[in-house]
Amino acid sequence: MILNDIFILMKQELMLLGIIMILLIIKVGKDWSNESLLNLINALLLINVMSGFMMPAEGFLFGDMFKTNSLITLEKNILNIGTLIISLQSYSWLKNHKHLIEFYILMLSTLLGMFYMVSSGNLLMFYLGLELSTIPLAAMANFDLEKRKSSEAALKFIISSAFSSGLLLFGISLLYGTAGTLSFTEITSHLTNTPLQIFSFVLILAGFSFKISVVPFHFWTADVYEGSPVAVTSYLSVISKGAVLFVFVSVLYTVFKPLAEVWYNMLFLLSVLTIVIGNLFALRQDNIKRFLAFSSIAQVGFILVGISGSSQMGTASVIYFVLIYIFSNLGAFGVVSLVSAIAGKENISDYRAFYKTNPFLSWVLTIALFSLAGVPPTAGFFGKFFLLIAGAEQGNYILIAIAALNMVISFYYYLRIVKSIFMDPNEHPIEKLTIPMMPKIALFICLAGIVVIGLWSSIYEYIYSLSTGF
Amino acid sequence: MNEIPLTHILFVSTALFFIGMYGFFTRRNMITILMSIELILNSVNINFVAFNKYLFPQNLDGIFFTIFIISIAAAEAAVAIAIIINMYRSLHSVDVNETSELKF
Amino acid sequence: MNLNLLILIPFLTAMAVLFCKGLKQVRAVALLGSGLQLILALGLLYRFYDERAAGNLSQMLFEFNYHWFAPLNINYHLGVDGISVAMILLTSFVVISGVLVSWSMDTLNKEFFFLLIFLSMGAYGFFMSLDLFTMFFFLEVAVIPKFLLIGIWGSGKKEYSAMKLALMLMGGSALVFVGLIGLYFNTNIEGAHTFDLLQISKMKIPVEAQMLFFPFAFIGFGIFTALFPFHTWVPDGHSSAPTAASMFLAGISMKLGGYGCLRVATYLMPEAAHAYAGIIILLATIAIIYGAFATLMQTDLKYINAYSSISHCGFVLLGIGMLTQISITGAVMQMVSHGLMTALFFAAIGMIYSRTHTRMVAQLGGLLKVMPFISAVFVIVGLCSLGLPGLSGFVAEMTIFVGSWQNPDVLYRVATILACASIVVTAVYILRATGKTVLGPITDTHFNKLGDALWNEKLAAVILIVGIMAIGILPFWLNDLITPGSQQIILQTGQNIMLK
Amino acid sequence: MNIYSYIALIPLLPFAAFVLLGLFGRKYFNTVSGILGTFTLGISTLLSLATAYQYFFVDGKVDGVFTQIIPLKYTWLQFSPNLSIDMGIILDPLSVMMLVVVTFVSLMVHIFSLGYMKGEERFATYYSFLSLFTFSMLGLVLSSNIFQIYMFWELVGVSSFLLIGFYFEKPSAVAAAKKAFIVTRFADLGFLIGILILSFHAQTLDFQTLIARLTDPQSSQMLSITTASFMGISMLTWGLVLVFAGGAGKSAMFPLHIWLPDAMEGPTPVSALIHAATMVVAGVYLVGRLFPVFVFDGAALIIVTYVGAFSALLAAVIACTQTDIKRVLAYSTMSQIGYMMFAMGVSGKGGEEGLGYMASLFHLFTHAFFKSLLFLGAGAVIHMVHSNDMKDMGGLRKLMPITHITFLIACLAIAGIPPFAGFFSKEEILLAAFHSNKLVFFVALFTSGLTAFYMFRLYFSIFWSKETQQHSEHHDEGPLSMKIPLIILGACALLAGFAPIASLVTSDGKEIETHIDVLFSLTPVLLAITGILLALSLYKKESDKATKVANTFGGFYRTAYKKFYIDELYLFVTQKIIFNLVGKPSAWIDKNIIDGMMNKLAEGTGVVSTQIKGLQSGKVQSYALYFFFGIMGLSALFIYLLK
Amino acid sequence: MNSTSIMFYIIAAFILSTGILAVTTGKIFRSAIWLLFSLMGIAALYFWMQVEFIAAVQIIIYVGGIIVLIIFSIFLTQKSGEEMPKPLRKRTLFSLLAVCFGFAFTYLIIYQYGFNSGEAPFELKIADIGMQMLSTTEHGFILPFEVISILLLAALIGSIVIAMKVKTTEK
Repeated sequence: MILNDIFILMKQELMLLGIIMILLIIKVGKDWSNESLLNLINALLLINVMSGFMMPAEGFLFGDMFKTNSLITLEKNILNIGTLIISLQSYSWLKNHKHLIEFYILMLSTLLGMFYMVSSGNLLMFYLGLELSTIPLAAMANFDLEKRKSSEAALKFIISSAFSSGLLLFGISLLYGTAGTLSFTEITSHLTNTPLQIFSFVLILAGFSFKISVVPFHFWTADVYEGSPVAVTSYLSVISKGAVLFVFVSVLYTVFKPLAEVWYNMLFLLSVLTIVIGNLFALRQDNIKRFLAFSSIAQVGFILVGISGSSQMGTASVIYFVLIYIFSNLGAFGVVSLVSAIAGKENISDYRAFYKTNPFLSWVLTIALFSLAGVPPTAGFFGKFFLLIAGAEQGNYILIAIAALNMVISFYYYLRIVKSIFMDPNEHPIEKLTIPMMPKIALFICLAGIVVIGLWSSIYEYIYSLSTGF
Repeated sequence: MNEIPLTHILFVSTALFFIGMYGFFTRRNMITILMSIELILNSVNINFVAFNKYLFPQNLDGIFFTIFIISIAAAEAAVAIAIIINMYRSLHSVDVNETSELKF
Repeated sequence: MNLNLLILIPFLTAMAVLFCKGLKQVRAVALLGSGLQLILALGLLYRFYDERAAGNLSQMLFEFNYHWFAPLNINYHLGVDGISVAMILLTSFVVISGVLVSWSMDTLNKEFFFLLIFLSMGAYGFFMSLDLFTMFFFLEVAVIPKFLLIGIWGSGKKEYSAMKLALMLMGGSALVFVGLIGLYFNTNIEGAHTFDLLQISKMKIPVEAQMLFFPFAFIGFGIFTALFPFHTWVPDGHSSAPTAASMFLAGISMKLGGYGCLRVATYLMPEAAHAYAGIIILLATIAIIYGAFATLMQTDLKYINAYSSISHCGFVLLGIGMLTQISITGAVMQMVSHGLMTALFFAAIGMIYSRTHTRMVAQLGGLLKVMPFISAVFVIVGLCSLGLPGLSGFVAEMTIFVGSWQNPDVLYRVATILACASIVVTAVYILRATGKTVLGPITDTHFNKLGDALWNEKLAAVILIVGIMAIGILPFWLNDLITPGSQQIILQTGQNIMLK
Repeated sequence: MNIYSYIALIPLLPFAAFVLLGLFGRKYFNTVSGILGTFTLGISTLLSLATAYQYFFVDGKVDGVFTQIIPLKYTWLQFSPNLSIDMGIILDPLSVMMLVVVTFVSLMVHIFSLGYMKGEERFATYYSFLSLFTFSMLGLVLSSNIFQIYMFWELVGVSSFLLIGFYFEKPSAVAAAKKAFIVTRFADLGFLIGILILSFHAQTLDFQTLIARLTDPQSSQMLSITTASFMGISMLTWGLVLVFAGGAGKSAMFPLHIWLPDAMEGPTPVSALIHAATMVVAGVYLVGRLFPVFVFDGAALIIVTYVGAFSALLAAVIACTQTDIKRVLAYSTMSQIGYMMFAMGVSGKGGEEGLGYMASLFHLFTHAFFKSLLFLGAGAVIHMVHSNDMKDMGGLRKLMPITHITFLIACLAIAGIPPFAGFFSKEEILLAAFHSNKLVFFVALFTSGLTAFYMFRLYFSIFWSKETQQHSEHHDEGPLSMKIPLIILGACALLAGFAPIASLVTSDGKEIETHIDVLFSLTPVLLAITGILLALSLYKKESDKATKVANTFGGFYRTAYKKFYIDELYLFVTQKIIFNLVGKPSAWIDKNIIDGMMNKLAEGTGVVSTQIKGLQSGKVQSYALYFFFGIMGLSALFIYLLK
Repeated sequence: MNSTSIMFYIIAAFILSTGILAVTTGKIFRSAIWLLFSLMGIAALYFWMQVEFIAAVQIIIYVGGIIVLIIFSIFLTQKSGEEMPKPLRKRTLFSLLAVCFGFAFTYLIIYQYGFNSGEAPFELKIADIGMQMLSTTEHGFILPFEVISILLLAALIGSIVIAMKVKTTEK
């Protein structure tokens, strides 16, 4: 009976495990060419995505270690889709990579970690999921083995995340000491506004904040994003962040509900800081990955605004925004990854006059940036709008005003890139790139996502119907 | 045994935690930074065990958490050391201050 | 009449442009599309009168309501009253002449026309929206294309101008956004909030909330319509933009702001509008006078028109701030009039520039001799700008003046007098520009070789002149169109200072 | 609709001509466009004569009083239920008289131009502008609505602009056109505000209603406008004075007269039409139109009186010193209009009291003929001599006999020598002034002497002075088309004084008795003759007597020659004060302060961004430290501070 | 104060002093050894708390595994006995301040919380640990156990890939 449950409730995790096993077997077995491997893997990932939508179920497993419901399933599906897109986009980079299989094994195990984290019903599983989704990522960050920057990024990542997980653990241990349990549902009833619990909450919040790069816990982000291979950067910035955000929302809204007043104010403070600092740093970046890192920090600030709304709309808007953010950011990263892999250029100044040589890629990048900036009719507009509406629900219009004005700064730097692409002259523009099939598919998926998710309201309504409020 | 208050044990763990933190902040050698992290994790372990033993003896949550932390520490150390070694190959140094090519 | 067509046609045209090959196809499609828009807009006018004549007195006609984002009560809600119809007409006139003026756009023509038409879609949508969300959506749709239009096809310090324009307008829309959100959360329909304009207008927004959010909404929209001191995007933006973009910018996009100030800020927050009227009028008067004097000092034709736009748009704000039915009618008329006029002005400047390759007044001279048509257009538009009877500017300005005078407050009177005084300054700078550029001796011998307007340019100018004259000579149709709308707004504000 | 509906055609025919000639004339029928324009205007003239006959002698009078008839009225712009601009036609003695004057003089000018402008490349354009002007002027005089009059007022201004600047390649012409437009525009500002004031209180824009309401001391409107005051002056006065300011601008009254002399840059027939006979008297017409209201407000009338009288004197003095013949004529125009103005000012309402009103319009009527004749004559002279300066002229009487004779008639008329037209009208004016304001009367008397002097100075300088004439090659006076108008107008200048204006155009529509008081009229006539004799002695022969006389006046002469430095004053105010103290600072503030603020804001953000880049030092331990600070800060804040 | 409490304070002093030495010693090898002592002290603490299983795990994994790993890596990257670069003075100062403040703050909060010891006796049987480890019911830890195995697998693969580079670079 339990086995049956496991198969039904854990099907997404089991799918991933299966793929990891297949890859292991292939690795141990005979050599495949990279192309065929990539085809196989992408096919498997596609199956994985599709299977995620089948047979939705709801329930707990192993006590409170694992829970699932339609919202969690949806979140996992979102992550699955993102992973598939990243995998498609990384085609050019992975095609010549010697450790292709290992890369996928690591990536899928981090994804698995995220799934467990999203499904976790207690702090232990949450912590393990978090670590499972972090430690292999550090290794992945080093996958440009020849590049010093890559290992520097990996080093910074592992050291910072070890530090942050140390603090997180300390917080968890204190929470355990005051509540006597690791189970989310039981912790809630033990929470009072004692200083120690607030302190432990801050530590846990810092752990989350680290992963989603909230200022001042964000410093690793830019360095790691810049040094890592583009595939890893995009994975870090959308999938890893998205997963933690999902957990963050549900943990805040359910587990730490008694501390709502405290964390509401904290989120206010942090979101303002995050938006402002993210924007200010993004203003003057030249490396496009580093730039996207800071822009994604600012985006997280907006998400925090949405979270601070602490309502059903808050949850829905955050999930919705993450979905949009995945498509928009991956649209941008898709182009960046192609240019990086084929032309080896990663600076914004290299993108000058990009439109002359690569109109299609330019449009994709532009639309993706517009979506990130929140320009209609792209989905980003809807995402941001709803986040801010959710944030305003508490009546904190100062926060909304600050956020809205910061959107203007963010426009500046997004438009700066658009300006480079379209307007600046360049003697040596990036040459005309031939886009392989898979990245092309990925770009089209992103474009479709950017356009459709916003305008087609059913998606939001579906997410909303699954979300729970405060 | 009961005459040792729990807070004394927590004093040890907290102190150890901050000692580790101090090491983390000041050490310039990557490996010693790693060592500091081990100290931090150990202090957490002490916490878990102490809490479990003295406050919530019904379940073994704390004990298990400790076990898992220890294993994760191992995994983390393994990956970190691999990265450090890789880093060392290109940098020929394990001074963390020299790994600041990525900045601003 | 399905209002969706007015969004669909531009959209389809824009898409079709993307799939065209070569300038000839592109512009043919663009012209076809914009022609269709014009026909639709005229048809809308006809149908509107028809409905009204048939006794349909509902506030908005041809409503279309689709439940868009149900959880947030966001609707895709379209509908028009006279004011919207007037603005739609304006848009369609400017669009088709903008397309015609860009007839021989040689670089990246596909993208150019795509953006132009896309922008027009935003404008149409904005003017028809009856849901604040939809409105905001279309407002922003209309912003970003301008950035690209100026940045790519512009001249001078185009990147700077494009960026400045985009940022300031985005800043404006950010303020608008805060205002909208504030409105939204102060509505209450059985516990839910709404963005629906008509529903909000029927309920009472708490006065404190109005006082808080009115400035956001008004300044936000005000930035679009060059509210002092947030007007600085206007000169740079207009002067750097390519001709058609300048036309769109001044002709359509500045009107988005005025329309928003009226429809959103004033209509939905009437008490606050009354409370802030003094400040609005102060700023508007400063804009009028100061814009006019600043224009005096300009040496570049586009800057002249840009600064004069600041001054002229000040009239719009003045009319709104005065809060009398006549002045609001006048404000809307001024929007339409200024839209047509400034578009024509930019078209004329563009034509001159494309031939002489200079826009500096000092370098031009005696163009009447070599290009009589363009010069005549230039003179006509100049005269319209300084408010010659028979052209639209006169009608609009006079309506505003008469309306403003109905507000018996002495300070408002002073503002009105100052505003009236600006027409003298307007005369000065217009005549300076005209006198130097069109009249006088020819300053450069190579001007003698230049040709007059081509058929497309002529057609573009004629279309706009027809619009200007249709208002200037026969203003009653426009007046009848707008008045019920402005009446509605005044009724909303509760204090009808209209003469009994 | 009634029998007067056809009156709409009178202005619309020239309008049609304007459109036709303006759009197609130059391309398709440049040479015949003059004929076309003249022909359409001829029809208009006939129609207006018919109207005059119909109105004055058939059915204008009801119970012995001329009534206002509004044959046509269409709502043009409905501001509010009771405030609307209507396009209508008003028929009363004033407008009918003006109708005749305008069409007639315009027709003469049209005919004259056929010859004068022959060969001009933009012949059709010229005629289309003339037609536009005629249309506007006719619209102006027929307006039944105060806003309508304002509209045509502006149109008249712009057509004047177009015509003055007709020779657009001449910078001076363009400058003059600009000046004329801007100065009158400035005056129109007053007019506009006046309209706003009057219409606000009267709650109507319609002349009939407005006058009815504002002349009824019991009406609530009257009450509201007289009780409301600004700076201690009642709104009625404000409104009227401001309206008069508009009129003063168009009529070149001091201090808004500076545009008129410069406006002589336009083709001479244009000067004859616009700047002598029609447009410049619009101010008088306007005061006449609102006269019933003016009468109710003494203060406004006093201003009208003194402005008129002063302008008359000032212009006469300046005219004595000018050498450009057209400028002399321009100043004389100004002077004569000053007469009309103060005549209005000294008038009362009804009966004998209303003599000034009648006299003013009488003078308007006669002045139109002799002044346009003078201009056309001057035009003929200029046509021949190709110069405006009287120093280049002299002894032309033999070469151009017709011109000479007609010019002499006109000069006698303006000097007020009986039985020429000017005598009668001027006489009435002096009489009216004598009865109500002695100061003005003496000013007027003195001015009339001056008038005779400078006119004959002009006459002698042109036609006598030097006996030999060498610089003209063609000895032809010009084509027939130029001679005919001169002759016709000469006849009019001779006979117009006998027109029964007194019985037709009066302030209350009732006939008033006029009689020539020989004793009274002796003084001005003698004065005029003195002036003529003085001119004769100084200018009949070429001599340096005139310069000697001028030298005795010394500084005063120079000041008068420099037009009392009023132009320079204006230039100073506009260029130095407005441009330098308002315009330039505005532009500077805009560029540096307001725009600078925006730029600084952006720059500041950039600077902050650079300043804080050190946070992201690339050192992972610093990051951890910040991390730790963050935690500590947050916990300290929320545990202790925000409790 | 009885012998167990004295024992505790001795262990505590040992842990902390070796810990401080581990993070301050100038020579890296010594630092590792001090860390080793500290970890062993912690193991002793576990023994003192009568959680022998954890003590054993501590010794096996930390002392037997991680420290060895660290020492290997020290040998790979450094000559033993070599002085490490001195920490930056400014950073030291700040860190010291931060850490002292942090410690005071944290401990104050912990102290103020006033933990009370539970009543139920605590008995740790290794069999229980084994049972729970593989139990699928409430308080069963089989899922974390599986997850950690994947984590270790992934860490292993990751480390290998990164460390395997030797060949390629030396070619």
